[in-house]
Amino acid sequence: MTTELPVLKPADFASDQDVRWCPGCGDYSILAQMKKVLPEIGATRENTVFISGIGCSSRFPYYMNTYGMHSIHGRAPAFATGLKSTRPDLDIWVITGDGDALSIGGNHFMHIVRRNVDVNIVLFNNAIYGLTKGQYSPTSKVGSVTKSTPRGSIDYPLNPISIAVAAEASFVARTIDTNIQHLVAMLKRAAGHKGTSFIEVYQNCNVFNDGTWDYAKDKETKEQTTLVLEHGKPLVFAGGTKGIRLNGFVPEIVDLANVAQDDLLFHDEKAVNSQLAFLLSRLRYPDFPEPIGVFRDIDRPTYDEMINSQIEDAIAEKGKGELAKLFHAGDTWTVS
Amino acid sequence: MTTELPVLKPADFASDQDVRWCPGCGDYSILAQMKKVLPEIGATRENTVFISGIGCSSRFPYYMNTYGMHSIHGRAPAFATGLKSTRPDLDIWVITGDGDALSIGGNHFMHIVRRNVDVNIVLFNNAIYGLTKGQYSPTSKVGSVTKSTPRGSIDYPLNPISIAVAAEASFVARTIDTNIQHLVAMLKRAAGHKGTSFIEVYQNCNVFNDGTWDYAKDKETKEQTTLVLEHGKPLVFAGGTKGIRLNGFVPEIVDLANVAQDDLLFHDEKAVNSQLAFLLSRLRYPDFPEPIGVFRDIDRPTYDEMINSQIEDAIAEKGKGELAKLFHAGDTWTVS
Amino acid sequence: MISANDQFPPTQKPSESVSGVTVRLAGDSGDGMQLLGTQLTNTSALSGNDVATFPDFPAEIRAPRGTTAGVSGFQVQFSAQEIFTPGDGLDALVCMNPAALVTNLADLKSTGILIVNSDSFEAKDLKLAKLATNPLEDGTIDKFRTIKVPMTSLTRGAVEPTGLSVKLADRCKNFFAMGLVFWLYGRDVDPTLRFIDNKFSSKPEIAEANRLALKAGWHYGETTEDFVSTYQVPAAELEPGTYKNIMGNQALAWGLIAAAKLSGKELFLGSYPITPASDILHELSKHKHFGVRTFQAEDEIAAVCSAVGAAFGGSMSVTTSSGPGIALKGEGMGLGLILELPMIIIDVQRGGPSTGLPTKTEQSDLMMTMYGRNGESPLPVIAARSPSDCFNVAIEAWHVATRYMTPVIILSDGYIANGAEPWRIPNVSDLPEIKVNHPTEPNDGERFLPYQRDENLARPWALPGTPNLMHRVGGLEKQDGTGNVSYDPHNHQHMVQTRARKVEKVAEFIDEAKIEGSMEGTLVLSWGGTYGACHTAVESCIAEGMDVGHVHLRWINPFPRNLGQIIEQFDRVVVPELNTGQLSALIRQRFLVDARGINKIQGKPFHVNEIVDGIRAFAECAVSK
Amino acid sequence: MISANDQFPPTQKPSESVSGVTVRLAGDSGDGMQLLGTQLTNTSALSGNDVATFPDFPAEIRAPRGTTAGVSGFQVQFSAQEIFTPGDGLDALVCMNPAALVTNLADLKSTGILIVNSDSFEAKDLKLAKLATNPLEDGTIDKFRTIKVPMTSLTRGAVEPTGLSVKLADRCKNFFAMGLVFWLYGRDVDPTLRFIDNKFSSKPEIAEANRLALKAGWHYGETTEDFVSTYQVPAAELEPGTYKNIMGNQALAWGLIAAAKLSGKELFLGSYPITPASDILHELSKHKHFGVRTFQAEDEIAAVCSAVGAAFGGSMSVTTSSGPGIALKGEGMGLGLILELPMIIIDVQRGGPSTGLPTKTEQSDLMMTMYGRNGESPLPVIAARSPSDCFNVAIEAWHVATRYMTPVIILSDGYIANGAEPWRIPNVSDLPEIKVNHPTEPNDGERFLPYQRDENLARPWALPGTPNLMHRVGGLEKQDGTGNVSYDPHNHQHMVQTRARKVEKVAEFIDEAKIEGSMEGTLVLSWGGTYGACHTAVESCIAEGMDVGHVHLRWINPFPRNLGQIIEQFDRVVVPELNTGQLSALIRQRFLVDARGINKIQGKPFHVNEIVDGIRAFAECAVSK
Ligand SMILES: Cc1ncc(C[n+]2csc(CCOP(=O)(O)OP(=O)(O)O)c2C)c(N)n1
Ligand SMILES: Cc1ncc(C[n+]2csc(CCOP(=O)(O)OP(=O)(O)O)c2C)c(N)n1
Ligand code: SF4
Ligand code: SF4
Ligand SMILES: [Mg+2]
Ligand SMILES: [Mg+2]
Repeated sequence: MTTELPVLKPADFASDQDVRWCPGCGDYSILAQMKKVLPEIGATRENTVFISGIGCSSRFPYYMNTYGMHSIHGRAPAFATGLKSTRPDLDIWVITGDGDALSIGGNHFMHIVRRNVDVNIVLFNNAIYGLTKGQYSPTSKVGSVTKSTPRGSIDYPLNPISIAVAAEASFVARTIDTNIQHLVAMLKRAAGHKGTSFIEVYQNCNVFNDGTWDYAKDKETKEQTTLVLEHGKPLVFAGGTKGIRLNGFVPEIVDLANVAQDDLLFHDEKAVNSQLAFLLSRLRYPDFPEPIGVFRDIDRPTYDEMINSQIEDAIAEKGKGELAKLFHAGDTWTVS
Repeated sequence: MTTELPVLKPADFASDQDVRWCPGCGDYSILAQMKKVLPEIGATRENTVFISGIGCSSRFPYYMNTYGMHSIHGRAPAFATGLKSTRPDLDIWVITGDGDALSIGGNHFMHIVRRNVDVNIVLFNNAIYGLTKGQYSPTSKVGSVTKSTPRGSIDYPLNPISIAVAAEASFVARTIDTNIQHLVAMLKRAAGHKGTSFIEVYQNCNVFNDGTWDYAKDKETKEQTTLVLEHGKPLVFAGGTKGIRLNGFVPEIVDLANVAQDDLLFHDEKAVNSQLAFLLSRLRYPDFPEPIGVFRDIDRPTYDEMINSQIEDAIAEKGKGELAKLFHAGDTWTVS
Repeated sequence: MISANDQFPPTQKPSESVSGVTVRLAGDSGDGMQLLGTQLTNTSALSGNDVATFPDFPAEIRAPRGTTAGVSGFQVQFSAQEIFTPGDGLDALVCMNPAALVTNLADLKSTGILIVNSDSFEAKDLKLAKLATNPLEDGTIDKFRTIKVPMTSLTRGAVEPTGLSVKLADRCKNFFAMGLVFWLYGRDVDPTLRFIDNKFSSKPEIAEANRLALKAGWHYGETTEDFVSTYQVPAAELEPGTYKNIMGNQALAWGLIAAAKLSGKELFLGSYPITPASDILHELSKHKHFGVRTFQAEDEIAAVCSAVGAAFGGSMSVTTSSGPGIALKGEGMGLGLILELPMIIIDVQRGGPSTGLPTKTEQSDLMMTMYGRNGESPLPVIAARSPSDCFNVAIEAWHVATRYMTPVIILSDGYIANGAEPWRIPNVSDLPEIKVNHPTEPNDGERFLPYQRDENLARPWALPGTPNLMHRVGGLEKQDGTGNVSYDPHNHQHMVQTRARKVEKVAEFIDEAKIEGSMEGTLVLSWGGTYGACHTAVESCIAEGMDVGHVHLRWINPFPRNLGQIIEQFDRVVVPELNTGQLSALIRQRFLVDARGINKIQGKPFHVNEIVDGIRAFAECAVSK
Repeated sequence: MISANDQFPPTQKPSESVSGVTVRLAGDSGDGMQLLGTQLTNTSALSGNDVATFPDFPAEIRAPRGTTAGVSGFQVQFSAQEIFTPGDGLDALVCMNPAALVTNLADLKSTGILIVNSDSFEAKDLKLAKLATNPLEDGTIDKFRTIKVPMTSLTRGAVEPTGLSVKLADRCKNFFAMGLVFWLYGRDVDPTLRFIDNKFSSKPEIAEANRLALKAGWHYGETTEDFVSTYQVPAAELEPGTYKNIMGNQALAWGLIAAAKLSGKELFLGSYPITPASDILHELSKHKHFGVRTFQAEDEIAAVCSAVGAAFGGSMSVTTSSGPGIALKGEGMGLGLILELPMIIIDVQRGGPSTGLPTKTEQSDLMMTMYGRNGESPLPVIAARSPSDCFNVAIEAWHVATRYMTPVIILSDGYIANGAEPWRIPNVSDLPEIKVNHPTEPNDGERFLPYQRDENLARPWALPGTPNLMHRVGGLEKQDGTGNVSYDPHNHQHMVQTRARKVEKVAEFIDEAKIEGSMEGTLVLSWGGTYGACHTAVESCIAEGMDVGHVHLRWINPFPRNLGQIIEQFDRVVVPELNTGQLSALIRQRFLVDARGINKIQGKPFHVNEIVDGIRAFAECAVSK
């Protein structure tokens, strides 16, 4: 007999805590969409856990009426790995920022991705350290003038999607805080994927790095500067007037007035080899439109699945462990 | 007037310390080639610094009669960044292992590479933790039975070259401990490159992981299992009988009896885009021959160059800093 | 530019002379209270007062508007006497909204003035502050002299000529409040006018609006009948010299720059941002023309390790952080220690444990800096006692680091870091020279012994690039002299003891402890940022006729060489600390004296009277024994 | 299989009965000394002796052959009495090469037997050991009864029938030595024959060669005239029960598995390999059928954090490391502390600071485990006193962790970790039940308060997946009760004090300290792996007629509740430690007693006589005051 589950609403996922982001921060939209998505995918509050690091973005768990952990800077993937390995029944979301995930947390990020632990990672990329009031981050452009780089930053930025793909990610996507429908779609896709799902969200920090993503968000420019990926479809943008073609090994923008759609590069999320996803990650503004959508979505056994099946196999082979048997195995002697 | 420099010999680069690797360890060959290469490229003992982390491989600096630092586990890139930023005159080599560089040190590795600090990193990849007596490493194959994984490892391995490429590396190469000529050539190329040079060396740990790279080392198999990269040349192996061609976006092995060399994929170390280097990094045994040689060698300003030119620019603009001027700038008042 | 004389006429009202005033400005995080406070501080300092400040703000960038969690405060004491704290009870409290009022009112003296922005006590404001009734009407404020000023509407009116939107106009409120406060204390507006010109040079209409608001506030004071008089705080009799108002983190940064110059070194900072230490990174990054290289590392571990690398190369190396970051640096510091390389590690302490209270002050990292490394890992530790003292501490730490070839830890805290006080600018020629030698020749015949020691037990700082001095260093135990890896049992014991003795020897170099006040009776032993409060408390106890002496420690490891003797001289020892008793523990273990703590762990500095009460209770209870 | 009776006939020579023997086997790292030692230990234990071992090997996997750096040693004491250490002076020393001889000879008693492989004292061997003259001929060994055995050639001869190559034949030398030693002490060869069968089951020719070598060694003893008699060590009178020989790391692993079972939990280990802690990871990874999940993390930080994550989910979480790794875990441990989640952190100490002496033992991480975290971060700390005690310590630590909802630190060290002793196998039904509750209902009407406390100040361990108990935890200071983020000053003070009180309350649960020996006079206060040496030393002092009592601490934080009282009862306190005085410091600060240290920092355990001498000196000098 199954009990009828009460139908949850977005508001049911709101905790009683005041949201403490700056007015106008892009984080609000992501929070709102998350609250919308969870009931739609049938998530329950009790089986959902949000784990974050430290940063403005990482305050997220406090605002969700689920289980949550606001952990320490950069380490959320490690907490999530421990939790998921022991509690595969839980739906775990990791919330992180560009500094949290790629600066101090770069290694944990890489390792959770390669292990394919079944959690969903949402990286709020605002190309700045928000919470510490405006230093450049690993995704800030060279030359960024920030509190710690008055003469401009000199570190070449990391490309989060490239890193995730190189770290053997099974699911990689990109979306934008204000592109609500797309954001919702990506969150749902991530939730549906088995294994580590990684979503980069372009998020505006209107206080310390206002407008970094304007090119990709503004009504007037976004058609030219972004390209919506669709599985099995050619890479087309600018309202269907332009496309991306491979010239030998080098991508180039072509005018669809002159080139047939069939000659374009076709997207394949499911490609076993990761080079297509990697190539797509290299399309960057202003030279190319930046792809949004799912770069890669493949099947690979998950870490939590495997760690647990080793337990089952061991029990099947040896029987459930018994202390007395363990203690008395091997050489013993008796004193009476 | 220039003074004639004494001509140094390999033995001049040997320190007075006993080498303490296991007999038969692949590390010996790398040490020997390094001692050979340094005098040949005109390096001096006093301007050369070896910095390592912890591991069997990381004992390397003790054996070189240069300046050296055997630092802590995984952090060698950070020490090197501090040193090179302040002492661009020095030639710095970072010596590391697969555990040191990709497990505990993965983040520092990624960040030194993206910053393009002008040092040469040599990663001794033996796909095992040697010094701690045989646990699996981030480059160990899934299913590796080691001290810590009696039922086989379940972590999908990292591909060091893919990671370096994704981390925006300007120089990436691969070679093999016993392929002496090739190893020498790669060390020289790395030394010559301005910016971070990364070399992965397949190194045999004959005690805990003997034979992992045999396929790439054995006389009988290596022609089939490795492919020597040459800039501007097509990807050919098996004694010139086979090649790699792109089928759409997917590489495939072709028989040169049926396919013309011109139809093969051509190598271009200098490609500005990194997708070719990435694609090459994905060619793995047993499906493909594994490329050895230089995957990528491009020009990009180095971190040390830029940090120092900001100093020069600031001095040019403001004059050399004077304490009295600093102290008295802005609002002051005088009590008499 | 407006001429101040025309537009800000001196008051016609009677003016009362007072020896000192403590003011707190409190409002929403977005209300610009920090800016207002800084201007008031600078202006007061420029007029010759001694000043001390205490900014206090939430951990969020901008906590929800109008809530008690979002209140940002700035307290300043300016005085005609030498002062050591930002004051306890408030003479004046300016509140921009109800949340500010309810969270701050408790600190207002019964004789104090309360100034509120009466426009912001609407129903919606009360709701945001979670108040059921209006504190302006429900009796809350009855016992205070309250002046209700409709600042929002008056500001809107004042800036109307600029045509600014209401939203932007409302942002000028803090300048209105500033005008009023400046008028009340007869402060000079010139520096603020200059500040406005500078800050808003690219937005002339905003500059104009702020000037108008400032003027409106000033005139409001002069006009309203609520104020019957203004207050004048005469200049303090500070030591002759040229002064500058300075904040702790800035003083630390400047001290580091100075130490580098004095030792003929270039400065390298490896750091990762963290509150409240980030401003040292920010400040240093502005001074590249001093040869300062700042490296924003990927994390704190890389930060400390990069500093060790730069130290190996011969730079003056520094790494800065706060508690959580210092916890991460332990392993790297241990390497610096065994390599015996000079460098500086700065911990600007904040409330702990874990992420704790990032924007609040505390002294709870002392034990971690003493012991937070594996193995026997002694390092010298020095703590700054005030914002301006940070300058000296940086120089002294570097002096010790190079003389003894060791990393040195500097402790500061959030209170000192963000607090400000007048700093007597030193003559550069009076600053100590810091001699640093780098060998150029082998020191043992043909051989170079990297761990051969001098009379300070320091090893030679031989730099890569020097011919014939090639050597290898590392984290494994090393043979004394050669520096080669050594597993020899007796060598290990010798090296552990040598590293410990080296730190002890620092006591030969540093100043003896000095007693202020009584030479017997109760000894108040303090360290770090509580200096001002302890000093003031002891003065006040002495004024009450109690036998109280005060020793303030700058060096905590090693202790000053005469400390044991001093402790013996007193009947009892009391240690005020913003932790549960960490220095107490060190004093107890070293001197076997029953040191008692006055402990506060509230993320806030001491009030003077908390210490006075503690001393009194302790002295009395001891007497009644 | 060879029947032992036929092939290893009992000796015809006279047999001397002795109460105990200390033997050290020393050779090159490649010579198989650890294996030989382990066999001798197990066999002795099986024959009813009490045993204690001390393996000692270089940090390199295989240091250069024949050098002093490459010497690997294994010491075992087996006895007819209860013993607590692997012995001080050696009754017998077996040396496989010159390097082993020169590095070990100093420990041989003047009455001891020296057995050397005389084949390995050729010129080339002396050169590898950097010896100018042959110690067998230059007088070095003159004062010892030396038996020179050409082991290499005898082994080659013995294994010839198998047709093994010389290289492989030479590898059987250790079995030859084993045969000789077994003969000398009349040990049973059966277990070793079983071991050979098992270990070399896939290489029958190697198995056969080893059997032959073993036999040859045995017969050599019986035949050569160098030995006039054998020695017999009768069975010890151990407490009745079934015993097993156990090493510290194994006992710790089994204790953890047992604790998990006793609390109805599954075990999660997050760890990163490091000497000498790795074997706990290795051991636990073998027991997956107990539901044990082992996660080899990317580093120590991920290891501790994964454990915190698993603890949040309701597992029995553990993280293991040694000094350098524990230094990295400080920040993560701080989070576990403020989240108030139960978990276990194990530090198997090694020589420090920094990378230090990885394969050597030391007790120098005590202060780091007490204080190595930012802010006020008290955690319970328990230390194991012997290999078999590790089992109990694991269970007790988990009991405290769950009862008080706090991470607990376990200290072990390299000496205990690799040392072995007989372990009386407990009846599973005698082990304590560890009750763990997880709430299923709100605890405050409709609300769930994650930080509501019980009588132990423990908060409820509510698990994700439980409806209606959703809550968020984090590293910012939290309001007591609700667990919401709170910057309230008084709440912070309350929480800091509550976390401290919780650790203090553990003293209510743990055993009182027990005094062994005298109830007055000199108190020897020890902790951790020095138990055996201290116990034996105190016994010996008492035998000498001195007034000495002994308290060995397992819990160091908190101290047992009667410790202060005990200390008062004695005239003086002496604290033997393998560090510069870390427990001393804690005792001094807490009890204001002039505790003096007996300190050894040589990477080696105490010799009993070092402690006896220390106690004597201290007691006498105190008397002469
Ligand atoms: C160990 C440690 N180091 C540093 C900090 C300070 N810190 C907090 S958040 C942050 C960076 C935040 O940037 P990001 O992850 O991009 O998040 P955002 O605030 O932009 O959302 C830093 C450096 C910390 N809390 N802990
Ligand atoms: C902080 C810290 N953690 C762990 C260790 C132990 N440790 C030393 S080397 C090593 C791994 C070595 O593997 P790798 O880098 O592949 O080097 P290899 O020995 O194989 O050359 C580990 C885990 C350590 N020394 N320090
Ligand atoms: S600082 Fe930026 S990222 Fe942080 S809350 Fe404000 S707008 Fe958002
Ligand atoms: S353990 Fe392996 S890697 Fe280490 S020295 Fe021996 S053979 Fe080389
Ligand atoms: Mg960010
Ligand atoms: Mg390795």
